[in-house]
Amino acid sequence: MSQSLDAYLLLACGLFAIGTFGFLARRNAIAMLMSVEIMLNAVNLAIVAFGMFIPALAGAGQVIALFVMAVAAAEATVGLAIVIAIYRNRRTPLVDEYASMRE
Amino acid sequence: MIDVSGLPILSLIIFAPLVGAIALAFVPGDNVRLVKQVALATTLVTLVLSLLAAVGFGAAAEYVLPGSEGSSGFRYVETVPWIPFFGILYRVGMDGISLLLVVLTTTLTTISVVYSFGPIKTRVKEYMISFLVLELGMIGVFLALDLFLFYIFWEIVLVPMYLIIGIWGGANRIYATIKFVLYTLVGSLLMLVAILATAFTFQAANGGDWTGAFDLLTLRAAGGFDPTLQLFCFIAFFLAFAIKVPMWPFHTWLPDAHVEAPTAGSVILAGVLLKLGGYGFIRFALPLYPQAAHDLAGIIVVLSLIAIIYGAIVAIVQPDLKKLIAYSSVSHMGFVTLGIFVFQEQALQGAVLQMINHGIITGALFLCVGVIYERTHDRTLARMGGLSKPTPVFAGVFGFFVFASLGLPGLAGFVGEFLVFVGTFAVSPVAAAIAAFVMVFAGVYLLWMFQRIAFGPVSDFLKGLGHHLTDMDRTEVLTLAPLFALTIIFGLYPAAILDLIQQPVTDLLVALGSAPATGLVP
Amino acid sequence: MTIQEWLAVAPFMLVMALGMLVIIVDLIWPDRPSRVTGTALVGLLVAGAVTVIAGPIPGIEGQLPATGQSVLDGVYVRDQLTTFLDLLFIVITILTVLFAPDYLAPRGLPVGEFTATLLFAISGAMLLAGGHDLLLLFIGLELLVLPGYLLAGFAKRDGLSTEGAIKYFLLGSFSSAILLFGLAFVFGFTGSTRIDGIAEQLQAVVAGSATWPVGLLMGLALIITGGAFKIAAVPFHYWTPDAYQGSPTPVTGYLSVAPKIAAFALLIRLLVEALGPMRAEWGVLIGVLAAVTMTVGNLSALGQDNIKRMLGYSSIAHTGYIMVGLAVFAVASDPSVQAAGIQGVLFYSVAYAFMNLGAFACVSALQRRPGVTSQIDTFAGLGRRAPLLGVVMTLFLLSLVGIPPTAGFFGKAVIVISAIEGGGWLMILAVLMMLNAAAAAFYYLRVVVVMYMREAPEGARSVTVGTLTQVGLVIAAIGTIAIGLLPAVTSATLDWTMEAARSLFGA
Amino acid sequence: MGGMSFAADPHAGIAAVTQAGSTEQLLLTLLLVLPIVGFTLTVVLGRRLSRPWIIAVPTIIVVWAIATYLSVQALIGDAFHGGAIQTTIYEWIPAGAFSVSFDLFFDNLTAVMLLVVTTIGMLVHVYSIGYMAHDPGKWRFFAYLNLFMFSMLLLVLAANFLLVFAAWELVGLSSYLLIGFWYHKRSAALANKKAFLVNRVGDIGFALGIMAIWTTIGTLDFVQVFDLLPAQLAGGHIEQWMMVGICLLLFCGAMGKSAQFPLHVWLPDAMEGPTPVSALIHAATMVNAGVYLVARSSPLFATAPEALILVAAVGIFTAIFAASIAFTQKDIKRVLAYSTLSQLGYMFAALGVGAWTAAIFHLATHGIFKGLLFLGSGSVIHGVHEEQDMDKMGALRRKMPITHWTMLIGSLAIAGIPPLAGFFSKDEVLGEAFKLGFQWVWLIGVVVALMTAFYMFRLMGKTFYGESHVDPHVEPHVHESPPTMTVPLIILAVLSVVAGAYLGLPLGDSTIHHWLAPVFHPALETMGVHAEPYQLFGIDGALILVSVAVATIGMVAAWRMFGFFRIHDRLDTVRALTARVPTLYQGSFHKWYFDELNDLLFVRIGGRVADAFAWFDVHIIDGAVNGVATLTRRAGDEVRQSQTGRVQNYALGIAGGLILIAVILLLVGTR
Repeated sequence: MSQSLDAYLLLACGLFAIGTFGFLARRNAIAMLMSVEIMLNAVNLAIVAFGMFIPALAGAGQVIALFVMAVAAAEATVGLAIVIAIYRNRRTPLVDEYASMRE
Repeated sequence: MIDVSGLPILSLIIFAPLVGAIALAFVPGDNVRLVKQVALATTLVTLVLSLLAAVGFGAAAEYVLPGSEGSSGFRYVETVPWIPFFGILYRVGMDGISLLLVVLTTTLTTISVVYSFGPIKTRVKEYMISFLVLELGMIGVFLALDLFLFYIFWEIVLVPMYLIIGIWGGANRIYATIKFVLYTLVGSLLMLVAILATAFTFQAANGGDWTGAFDLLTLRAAGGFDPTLQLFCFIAFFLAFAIKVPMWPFHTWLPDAHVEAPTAGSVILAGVLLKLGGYGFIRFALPLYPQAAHDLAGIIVVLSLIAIIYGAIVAIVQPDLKKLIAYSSVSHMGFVTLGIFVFQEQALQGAVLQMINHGIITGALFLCVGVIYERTHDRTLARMGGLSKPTPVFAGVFGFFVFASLGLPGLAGFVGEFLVFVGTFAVSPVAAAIAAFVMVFAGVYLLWMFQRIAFGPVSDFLKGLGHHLTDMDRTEVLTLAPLFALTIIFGLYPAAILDLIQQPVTDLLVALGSAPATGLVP
Repeated sequence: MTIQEWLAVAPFMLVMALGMLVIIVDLIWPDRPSRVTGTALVGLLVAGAVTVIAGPIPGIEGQLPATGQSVLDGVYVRDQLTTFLDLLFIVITILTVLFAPDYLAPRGLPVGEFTATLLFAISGAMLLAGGHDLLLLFIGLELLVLPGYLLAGFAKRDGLSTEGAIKYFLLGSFSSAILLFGLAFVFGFTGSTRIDGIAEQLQAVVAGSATWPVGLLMGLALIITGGAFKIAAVPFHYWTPDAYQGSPTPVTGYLSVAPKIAAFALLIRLLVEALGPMRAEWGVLIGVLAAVTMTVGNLSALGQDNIKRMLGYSSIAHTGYIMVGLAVFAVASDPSVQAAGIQGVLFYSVAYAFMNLGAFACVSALQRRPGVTSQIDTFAGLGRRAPLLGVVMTLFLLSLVGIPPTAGFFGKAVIVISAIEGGGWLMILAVLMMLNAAAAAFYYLRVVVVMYMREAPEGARSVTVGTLTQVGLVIAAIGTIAIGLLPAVTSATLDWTMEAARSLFGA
Repeated sequence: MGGMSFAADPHAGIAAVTQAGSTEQLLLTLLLVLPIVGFTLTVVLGRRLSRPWIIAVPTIIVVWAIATYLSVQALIGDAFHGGAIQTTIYEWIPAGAFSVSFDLFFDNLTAVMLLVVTTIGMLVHVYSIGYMAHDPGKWRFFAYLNLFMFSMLLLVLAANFLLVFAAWELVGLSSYLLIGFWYHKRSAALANKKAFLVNRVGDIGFALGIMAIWTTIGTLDFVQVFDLLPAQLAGGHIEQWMMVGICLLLFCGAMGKSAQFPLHVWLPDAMEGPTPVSALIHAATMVNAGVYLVARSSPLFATAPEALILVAAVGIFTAIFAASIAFTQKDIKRVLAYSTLSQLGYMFAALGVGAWTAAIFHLATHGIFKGLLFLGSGSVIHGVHEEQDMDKMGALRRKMPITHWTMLIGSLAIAGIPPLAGFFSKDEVLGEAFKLGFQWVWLIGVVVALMTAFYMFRLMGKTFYGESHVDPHVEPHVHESPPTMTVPLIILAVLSVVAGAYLGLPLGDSTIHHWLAPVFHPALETMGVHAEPYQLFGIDGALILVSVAVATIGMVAAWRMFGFFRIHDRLDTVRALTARVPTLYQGSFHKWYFDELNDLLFVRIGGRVADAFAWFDVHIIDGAVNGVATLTRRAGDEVRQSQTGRVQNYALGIAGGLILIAVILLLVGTR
């Protein structure tokens, strides 16, 4: 079981689903950002798994994973900056209170 | 006689207003006098150019489409490739029908501009620019021989009219103008789809070559589109034109637009804009999709009959002068569509005649309403009465146009209407009999209107105006005089029009496969 | 690397370097924002010139072959499409750079940072335009959107700006993750990261008439979702009105144009080029999405009183129109018709860039004085208060309606004609598009109504438009008119977009 | 045909049409040009003229002279050999196969009509100088009169149906303008509208008839139509029912213009116009246009006997119906108006039975004596200061002797007392009806003759005899009218005396028969009517005796009731009599409630219907349009509600969309 690609993919899907669920369920901006990180890690897991099981992709998978980590870090930086900015304005990290623009 | 054959006369007619509009843009807006002069000069130049085209029309050579046999029936044709990618041409040309409508347009625009000198007091410059752009669009529609070009002019007309009603209109102008634009757009955008579909069909049949795909003459010569395509395209064209005419039940924008538009706007709206629809049928929808036209003619004839009778009946109970005339337009324009869709020579000639004459007469009626409105700032019939006494000249002129609208023989309205009747009777006596009842209904609303305005004791409301209730001033007489003269001339000598439209009408009937009906006596 | 290869990557590298240069200039002369703007404009013009010199552009003898130039083992490609999009992005940036200072300076927002961020973002867009590798596309995308989040929240003391930014950011990164997951699936199931490699693999599947692996379909679904978010297609559009309303107005203008067009470029590279063989699967989906998107966008805009939100909804509707072109590609079987669909996408993008940027620039010009709201009522009497601004705004609005002879009209015409060429249910899409356009006229014309048919409120101050904004408005207006009115420009644009579209098919 | 004999001239009839010579052409054209020029000049200059009639009246005198010259040439000088002349002015409507020329046509029927129209027209013009002397708007009056003369002359000169229709409408316009001459009176404004509209109802038929003629026969030219018709009928190109239809449609037009039941309602109201107008237009000329039309179309009607029966029935019914109303009216002009209706009914009855000549004969004599009566009544009204109610008159014969005597002659003439004009023509109508087999027409006609004599002498009695009921304030000022008014009266009175004898003698072979024989010959041929010898001491004599007898009875009865040559009238007797038949009296007095019926049908119910249409337009059609707009906006507002401002909801949208897309793709892609 542990030797099959499908297992890793299922795990990645599960992680991704958890991340998605976290994103949908949490109200705290930081927690949502963390959920997105989980999703990105799920993707990374899948990419690395592909690299492991498909010989042609061995190198590419690992490189891509590294890039994704870098992007995730950049994303977190930008995100935290924005969160801080809005926290200064609104004094709350709860996103469902950021609803002054709506119909 | 000036020879115009060497000039790109049609382009001059089309773009003269544009030049004027651009020039106006550089005139300081507070120099109202100069603004008026430039606007008037532009419309006059355009009028003169169109008259030159008319004078030289007989002598001008008819255009022969390369690779086809026989004349196209159009003169002064100018062709410039425009968007080669889709084979779109700048092609303009003139036949008898478009000649008449162009001259009608230039005449009415000039009159409208002159008339507007008094009533329009705010943003005169923008107003005049709008009018000139409007003129450009209208003339373009009547002269374009390329479907794409036609569509562009068709839409250009929309914008200035939108502004004219919306900026210089009455109290409820915004509702009216948006309704006007949206209604028209629904039809015209679908027409665009049909135009593109037609062109593409031609292109596909032509091995992917777009050359001539939008060219009316080429398409007409190629002919024979697939019946399904014809049906859908015709319906799209029909919607666009039926809304413009307007045919029942697409007419409800018209009363609103008329009521809110400034007088000159109403004149152009009734005088020219409504004709765009009828013209579109004759020039584009019928020659391109004859099969579909035949298939749907029955329904359209019924709709026309409804429009004729229904418009007249609804007009009877309108309390507002402009609304009343608007509904009368619905009724009168019903004759145009009826005449077109019985596919009969006399009826078709009558329809064209009716377009011209309705333009003149209804334009004049709206000018008359403007005369009243300028003095009373009211159009409610119930408040009028007895104007014959304080303003006899006005009452006389108004009465003249009322009877012209009523179809009095000897005046312009009669011949067109009667030809439509005769032609319809030859095809369907029942339809003619139904339509004939409008003779009474039209009498009811027109005479009622005239009685309310001109006869009886002077109403208290009008008495209250005191010395403001003056008879027509010189400008007003000047604007109505040409229409007065044309009403008599076209009434007594309709041959002036009929001779011009004989050829196009015959061509159209041949294209439709309905040979001109001949009486038993040659 | 050969000279040609350097030339191929030069444009986006130049822009990226320009971003850094701007930072340096800003450091040296922190209180002279005009130098920053000047540097950026000059640099962008240079980048544009280099792009033109590099080619390939139809009708202009460039340094690169007309069939395109692959760089770095095919990771990046400079073909007609790349060049076309690069130039479009540069024009968009120039306009944004012109519009921004008049809005930012009165509010005390730093022009230098703004310009640098913008340039970095646009370099991402340019990377997307030529990206021929999944990873590069993803990097480009992130390079595009990350600065975008910052720009959206640029007025960091403004509650609305930051609120829009965080919504945009959270949802954006959520969708990026989704897209990335899709890319991973495609990568895994085709065994390649190269666009052409993937296409070859899939072509083989089609030829073998085997069924698609579930993972590939999952990947497709994820990619469509991620892409649809970036172009703001319904139901992934929710962020748009809020982010548009909150952002500083010049940023809104930028956001409504550049990321959207770049995302379409991404979709062209991914869906059309890479997953083209699967178009039978995604075609109908895109078509339905297009129909829903344009309808929902227009319906939502009808009753909207905030002009930035209104234009936001309208941009959703325009997304729907552009998607029709993609659907045409997917449904048609004749390559020339497929090219016509892509041509529609590109042509509409150009028209949309000019008219939408112009419209937002008018709003921005009106809001030069801080405190002016985005309510449509603020336009009351504008036709009098600022006649020229009124006229150009009317022009942009008419173009957005699609009234000839404007760019917007031709954009619609080109897409409709491609839909007609596609035939079948695409005809229904064309008709629906036209009905939508008619309904849309209502809300665009409402602005005209307010500008010309309502009197200005008591005490309304006159509007002065800054020089840079004026220049930008003139450029946008000329673009909007020229594409519609001048035959040469219309034809050239048609030819160019067609060539760019054909370059995808190796023609 | 009562003993009439005319040589069956092979050249007689429609076939003998020649192009008019240049003199005739000029004269015919002048007949039209002069009045229209007079109209135009009076309109333009009239307000500034001190004597506004200075253009209009001389113009018409010249027209009268020309018309008389031409007619005398044709009728007495036999210049055109009983045939017709035709001349083309220009081509009016050249619409392909539908080509209508502005052609003028002149035959003996035209000549008779011209004589009637121009003579009475000229006299009325002269009379109006006096009658309108004090009206501030008299320039309009004379302008309109000229316009009317133009239209009426065009009507009788027109050579094709469409031109007749054009003139038909133009006389309607003139009538409209003249009825509404005193436009500030609301009643006048209503009356002219009513007149025009009721006429238009008939015109629908006329117009459709013209269309039918063109579509079946292929031309509208009289001569060509009459020429082609027999062959086409015989050849089966035209079915007989079509002819019935065409004739009925044309008759509709005639009914409108000549105010035949049920389109009679406008004529009494038309009395709102100045009295000279009533005399000229609504008694002597325009209302005869319907009779003229049917007579002119005799070759058509001859092929449709079914239509002719209807013509006769409508005519004779109108005759008795109108007479019954004339019994009780109080307004002097209304009595005359109903009398006109009744006499027009006679003419149609004559046409219907095929007595074409008799109809025209009666048209001519009726024109003269009814013109006289109206002008006389105008003189009376003028004399008693614009009072029209006969209850406020009486004993005027001494104060207005000329008016009295001339009106007495007119009354005797209309009553049919020999040897005045009415006797000859009415006798011919009744006699022909009886002899052509329409005994029922004759019987009703005789009753009408009785009634006519009665109500005319009731009118005379109430106006000129008995006690004076004139307003005491007015009484001292009652005077005879000026010579411009009395001279036309005298001339008409003389004509009323001699015209009948001149035209109607010798009995059975009269002048008018000679004149009109060529015109009606083809119709009679078609109908198969042949002349029988006149039996003065047989059937014809008996019929004369009957009609003279009934006329005398009616006259004497009125005479006794309304106090001729007595000081005291017997109004008590009259009241007692009417009280015995209240229903009949009220019915007659209220014109058998036709105005009320029309008001109900067309004003109340019709108004409601129109209101309903307008409601439908606003609420259903426009409501649908606005409804679509509102619905769209509502939908937009609903759609926008999903924009909650909450990130979670937005994310849910994305996730939901993703799942939907994934499911669809998996379902579609793996099938």
